[in-house]
Amino acid sequence: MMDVIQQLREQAKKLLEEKKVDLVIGFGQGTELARTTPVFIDSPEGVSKLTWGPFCANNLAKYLTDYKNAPGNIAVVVKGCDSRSINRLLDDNQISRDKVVIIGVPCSGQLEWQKVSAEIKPGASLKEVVDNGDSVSVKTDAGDYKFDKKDYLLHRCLVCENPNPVVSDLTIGKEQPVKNYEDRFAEVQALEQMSTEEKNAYWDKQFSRCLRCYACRNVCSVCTCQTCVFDQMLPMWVSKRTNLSENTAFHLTRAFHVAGRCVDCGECDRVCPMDIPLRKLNQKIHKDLGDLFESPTPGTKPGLVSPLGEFSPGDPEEFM
Amino acid sequence: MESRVVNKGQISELLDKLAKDYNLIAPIKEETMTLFRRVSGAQDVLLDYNNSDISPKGCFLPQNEKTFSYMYTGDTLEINKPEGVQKTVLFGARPCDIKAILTFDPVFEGVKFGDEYYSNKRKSTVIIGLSCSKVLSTCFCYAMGGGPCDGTGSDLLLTEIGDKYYVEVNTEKGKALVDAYSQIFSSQGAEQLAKDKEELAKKLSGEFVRKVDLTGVKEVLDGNFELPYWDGDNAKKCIGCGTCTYVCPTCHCFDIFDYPTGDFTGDRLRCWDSCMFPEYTLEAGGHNPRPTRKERIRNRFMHKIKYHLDRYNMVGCVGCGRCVNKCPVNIDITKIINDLKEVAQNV
Amino acid sequence: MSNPTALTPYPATITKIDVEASDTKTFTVVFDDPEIMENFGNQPGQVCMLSAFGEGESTISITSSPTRGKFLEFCVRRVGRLTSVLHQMEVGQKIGVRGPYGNGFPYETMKGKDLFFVGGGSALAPIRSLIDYALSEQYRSDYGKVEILYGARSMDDILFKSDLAERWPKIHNTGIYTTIDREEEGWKGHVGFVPSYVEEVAPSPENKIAIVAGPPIMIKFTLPVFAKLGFKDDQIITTLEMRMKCCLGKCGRCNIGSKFICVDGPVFSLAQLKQMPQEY
Amino acid sequence: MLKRLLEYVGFEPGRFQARWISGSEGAKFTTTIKDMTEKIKSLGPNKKMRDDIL
Repeated sequence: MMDVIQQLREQAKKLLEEKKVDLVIGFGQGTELARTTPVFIDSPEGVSKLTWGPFCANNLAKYLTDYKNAPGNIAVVVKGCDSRSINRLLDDNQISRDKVVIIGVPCSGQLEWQKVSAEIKPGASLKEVVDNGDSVSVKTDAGDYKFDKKDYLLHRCLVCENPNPVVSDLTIGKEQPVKNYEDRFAEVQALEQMSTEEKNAYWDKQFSRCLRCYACRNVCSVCTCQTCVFDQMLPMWVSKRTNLSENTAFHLTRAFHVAGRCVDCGECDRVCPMDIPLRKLNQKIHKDLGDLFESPTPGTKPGLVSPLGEFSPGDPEEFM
Repeated sequence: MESRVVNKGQISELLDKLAKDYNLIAPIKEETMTLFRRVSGAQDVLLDYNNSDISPKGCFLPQNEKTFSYMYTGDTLEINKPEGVQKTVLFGARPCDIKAILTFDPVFEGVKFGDEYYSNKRKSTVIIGLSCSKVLSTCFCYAMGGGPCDGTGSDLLLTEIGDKYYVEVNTEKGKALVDAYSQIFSSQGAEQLAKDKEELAKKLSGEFVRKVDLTGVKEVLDGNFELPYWDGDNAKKCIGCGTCTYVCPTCHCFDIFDYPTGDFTGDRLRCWDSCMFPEYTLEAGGHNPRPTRKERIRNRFMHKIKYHLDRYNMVGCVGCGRCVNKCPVNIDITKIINDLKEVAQNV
Repeated sequence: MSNPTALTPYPATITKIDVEASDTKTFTVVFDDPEIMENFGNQPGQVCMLSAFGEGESTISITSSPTRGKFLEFCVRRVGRLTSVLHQMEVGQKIGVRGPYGNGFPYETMKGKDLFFVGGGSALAPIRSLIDYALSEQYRSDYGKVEILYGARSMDDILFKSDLAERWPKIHNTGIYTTIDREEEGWKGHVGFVPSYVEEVAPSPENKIAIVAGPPIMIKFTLPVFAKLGFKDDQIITTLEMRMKCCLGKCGRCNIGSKFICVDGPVFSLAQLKQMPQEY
Repeated sequence: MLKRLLEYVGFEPGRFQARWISGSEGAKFTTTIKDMTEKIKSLGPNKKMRDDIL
């Protein structure tokens, strides 16, 4: 992992020195040992802030739209899942390809930092992180720890489709093996099997917890509306009241609004402070897109048109 | 100050009794979350938890609160305020969250304008605190004038020691409660436990790993509103969600709006609001005094470490660490405080 | 009697509606309970929260002076949701009013001085309460010369036309200067922006207080003019506007630094404003 | 897609229906509406997204 970090810094430095880009968005060490934070580097001296490892959960492609109208070029560090966002943003004309330098880093899965953090002695400082394939070793000044991936990986990483970036200008690090997960939609299928009453009870419980902090919406890389319907005050479509019906309306609208565009990066699911399993909504849509339209996960290839955005004579026509 | 002892075995009995006599709010597990909810007895109550995901501030300032209902037919207008409040016990609140309620008091029970909705709840609620048994890596209450075993603001403070709870009676309200359940609260062995508690408090206070020191930070901010620091990474990485404000035990901002329930009837509600949302300060005419994330972040942190101090002589942060833990992009108030101290050296 | 602790408004009835301009109306409002009306105790420069049931509340300044009688006047420009609903209301309909809130103008310390009012656009509304207070029979002798310089975008946008043209000029020792931004057919008065008109009129700072209210851009260019004329910071008073929800210093949004506009303001002297962050 | 999503979160199957009816298909419109009303009536009142009054 150290050599990846080294190369990342070198490449970023080169890009900045040669003025190919004005800003590099990458991961930097966070305020917890097992946590990173987005960093924005605008000078070659700043590249030492860059890091890489199994705690780089954020999808940094999110930030590209912030710089849509800014002068200058931007380099961004992306994992496989994040790179799908780039394809989507390009297809939606949200960013222009010639202004972005994509630094792709193959990824062998991201760990849930809270889980890891709970096990490590508070205040310990990080020495090294080593990927052993099925596990990750975290070496600190207060001892070494080993984390089995199957227990510590973020949910979304357990069924990762694209460990390697699907679009990039330069790739840093070893290509990761691609696995085919047969049971990618196991959780969705389990929910589908439930009776209406059970489904109702399950989702009511989830939605009633919602605080309406809108972290799921704000973190979403394909949520690119200038003013969201949920923020609009004139007219006020949805009230600020947090109750079951307004919350349900919010979550269904959010999920359906990104249907066909959601790249399944799982960020909404990760950031929810109330642990609402948002990905189960998005994945249901992905599953149906596959079943009904044989459509792959959005963003996996450039130029993929959403089946919900175009008509084809072969489309299922249940409503005729 | 008086003190009592409760055997661990009797805690369930106490909770069952409290649930019968009061509206009992206590920490429970809901799936992966630890939340304060109304409970019907001891069975669901968590006695051993680290920190709840959401603070119990909702006991006093619910996320949704009806201030009145109206009926306006065009000719007649009727306004009805909700009925009185229930006697409530807030059980198992951590010292930091109780301290946060103290930061609400001057806001809602201010000299100029009170707030009957808040005051009524505050008056009719007995707060039973629960000392922490563990210090988390995100905790920094010590730096905000609190401590893992600090009973300030609680009516009773329970501290777990061995197979007993040491009970500090901090107010008349607390005294009335222990007297009402005198068969559960005994005085036997309280002296020894008092010493044990001191020991525990000392031990825990040595376990904090986050180095935070507020000294001098307000003084820097006093004369320096426009610091280039606020243009930095925090403003760039913030995604503008309201997580930090909703999980914060001292954030109390709210919105007021009408929620029609029929053609002529409706409720006026107040709901939590967040200064991180752009609409929060957006005026009807289109002007927004805090138009970008930079101004909004600055306002939030200035509010915590300066404005609340200026106004009420209290820091607006209790060091619970929730925002540090829950922020999707790791914006960290302790880092901001430390950064500002560094900035101070160069101003 | 006013009950400022509650978030509950008092029922009040609209008794009169004056159309000031295409987007502005003045509503005369009387509380349903005469006792509340009697003891409301509003002072010039204070504000109220007006409710249209089903739509919510909005902060509106009281444009009438308490010296004019037992009623409240609110001059409302149609800009947002609540104000649009108010504009559709008719005489006899009921709204909710709570208040009065805010510090109001320091009319006591202004006694014995000349007053120079500058208003731009709809911001004549908040200062009109003080103009009428100082020009009232009761208190006229407490104040020296009262001058009002008012600027509007066009003839149609001029508010309180009869006050400006008839009522105020008739009162002893007053001066009225009205201007519109651009030439217009039928307009015989001054044409030009407020700051340059102030410079032209050139009030002397001696024993005078300037009360300035208007859109931020107007204030920004007017304040230096007063400074040039020799006015000191504590001789210049202004009134601010921000989005508010509770008006009780609790809901959080109307702060400028540690000050809340709703309880510490909306009236500030330039000297006070200079001590505060420039975030409004 | 929406129909599937709604059923997935616990709306009763059939509570949401979509039909493509052209402006000239008056008869289809009548029968569809009749069918829909029948179906909705047989499902009874909606239980989803009902709130307790605060």
